[in-house]
Amino acid sequence: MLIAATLAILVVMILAIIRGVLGPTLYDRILAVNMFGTKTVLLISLLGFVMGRPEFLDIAMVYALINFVSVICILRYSDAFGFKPQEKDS
Amino acid sequence: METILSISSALCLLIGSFLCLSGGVGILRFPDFYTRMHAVGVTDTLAAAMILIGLMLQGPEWIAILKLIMILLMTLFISPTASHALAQAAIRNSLWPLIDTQQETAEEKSHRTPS
Amino acid sequence: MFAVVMLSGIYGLLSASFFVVMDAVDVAFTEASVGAGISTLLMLTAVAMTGRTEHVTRHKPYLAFAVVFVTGCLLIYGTLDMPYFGSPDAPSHQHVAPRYINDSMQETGMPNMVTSVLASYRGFDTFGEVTVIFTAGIGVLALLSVVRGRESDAEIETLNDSMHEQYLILRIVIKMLIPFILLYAFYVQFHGDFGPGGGFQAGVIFASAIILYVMLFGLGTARRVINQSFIQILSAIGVLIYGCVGLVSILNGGSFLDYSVLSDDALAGQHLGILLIELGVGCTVASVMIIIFFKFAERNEYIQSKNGKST
Amino acid sequence: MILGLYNYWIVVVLMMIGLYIIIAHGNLIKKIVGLNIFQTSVFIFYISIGNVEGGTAPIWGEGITLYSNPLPHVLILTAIVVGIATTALGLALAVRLKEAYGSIEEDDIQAMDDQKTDNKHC
Repeated sequence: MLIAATLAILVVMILAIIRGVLGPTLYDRILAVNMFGTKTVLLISLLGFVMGRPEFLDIAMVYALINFVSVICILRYSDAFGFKPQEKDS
Repeated sequence: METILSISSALCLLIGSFLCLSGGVGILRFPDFYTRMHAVGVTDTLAAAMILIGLMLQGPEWIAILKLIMILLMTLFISPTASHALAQAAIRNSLWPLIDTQQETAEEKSHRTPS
Repeated sequence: MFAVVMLSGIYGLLSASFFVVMDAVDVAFTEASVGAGISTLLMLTAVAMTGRTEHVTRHKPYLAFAVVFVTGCLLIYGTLDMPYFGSPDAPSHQHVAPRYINDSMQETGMPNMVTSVLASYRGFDTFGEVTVIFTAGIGVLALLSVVRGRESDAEIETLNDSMHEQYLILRIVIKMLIPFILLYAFYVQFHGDFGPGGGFQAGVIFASAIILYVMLFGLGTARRVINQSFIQILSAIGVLIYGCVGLVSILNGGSFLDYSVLSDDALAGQHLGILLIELGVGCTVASVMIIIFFKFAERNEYIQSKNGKST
Repeated sequence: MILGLYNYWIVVVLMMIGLYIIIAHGNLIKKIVGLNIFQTSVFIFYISIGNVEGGTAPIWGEGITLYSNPLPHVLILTAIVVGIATTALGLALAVRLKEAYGSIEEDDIQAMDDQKTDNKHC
């Protein structure tokens, strides 16, 4: 069951990457990054259990925090930058 | 007791992975940013909670369970806040949701004609 | 350009999960906090300052492609002699690694071999790395410092109020989170002997909590909370702590960075030495990251105000 | 089996992507991104060397006999933090170049420099 959940999360991560590459607006990309981050937290905690080393949970916790920090920072900078979605971003 | 625990944990993991997958399909298939965010924001929180609870039920020692609870609390805090901030930033920078204009005008017309 | 930065953020997350699969817990820890958080953030600031458009390259990339292709082929030819992936009898596992794996528990009393190798066996290396980080901090300080007048309290207050309305929910959540992040940074710092963690990771996590604060409460408020000159002194103090531990061990009759002589009991000495060194590393890394971020943000503000005046 | 070398090939591919970005793109920030990719490929190279089949994370535990090699982990751990510090320095230089030249494209900067030296000769 652990393995199945890990595989499911891997599939979702691939979907998130596709959205991040396609994403027409900046916000789609940020959304993809955010989702990718939460999925990584889950993936790492699952891997810790699969491998039988629960020390991995520390890393998952760092991820949960850092992901939030980076999402907030990206939003602040895109705000300060006056980004308009009509512009095509390169 | 052992079997009950493992079955319930497997069930939780199953629900969690299903929710994850549906969120993943949602982020890829929905037409505009806000619906995508809806798909991700809603499923993400519950999926994470389900998977973490599923792991907790398998937890080998109390310190691991404690850490899982911390992660769970953090996810419950962070995930909705991030979604909220994202939506707020998007709407402030005038990214408007995709509205089916044709249907709306048709409805308006149908409202107007009787009067 | 924003898309590039965003994708490189995803790349950082991805490579960190790769490190987890490869059993490199400590490395994954560092990559998680650095690659996903701080580097994305710095790139973003730099992109915001330098403009987000990019010229289309005019010259043909064929030459570059040819060079890269030939180099790649040569490198792949070179890998044919390498030991197979994961084989336990590869040369890299024969040299000093068995000693670290087998004896570090007796010699240093640390369950986490990475910490004991980092701080004790290879203490000289780490000293060098810390100095490099310190130097990079000084470099950024020299390049990006802005002379600025004192801003009045009223200005800060008005900015604060307007931000308070805009980011009410975020602010409340973050106010609750920041103490946990700081506490967690300390946990990582002092738990490095037993689990994944240590000074490098703790420093970055600590800095990211401060960065989060700056993001939502504005530079002016943050400058009042965190004294800049104190942070600059702290980064030097971190390196000094490291060097002084080495000197004290010389004075006690050992060699440089030999902690066994720090206390009567060799194991206790090792523990004390590694703890102090990790503390020094943590101080330097945290304060250098904070300095770098502050300087970037100040420069950004300065450029924006200059542009505002000229237009 | 020659396929047992696949980790090195992945590293080489990543490394070459990084190198290509550094050579072919004129934008300085993009060059730094390329440098980062190159750096990460080196990290992956070291870590995959340190991996032992059937081994586990190098944290001492009851009844575990086979660990991964801790030495590459130590080297890379410090390298990551040093890497971010140097990246910050590079970005700072790019920001200052933007202020001095008004552009971070290599060609534009080169053109401006050439113009300056030409003026001096005249």
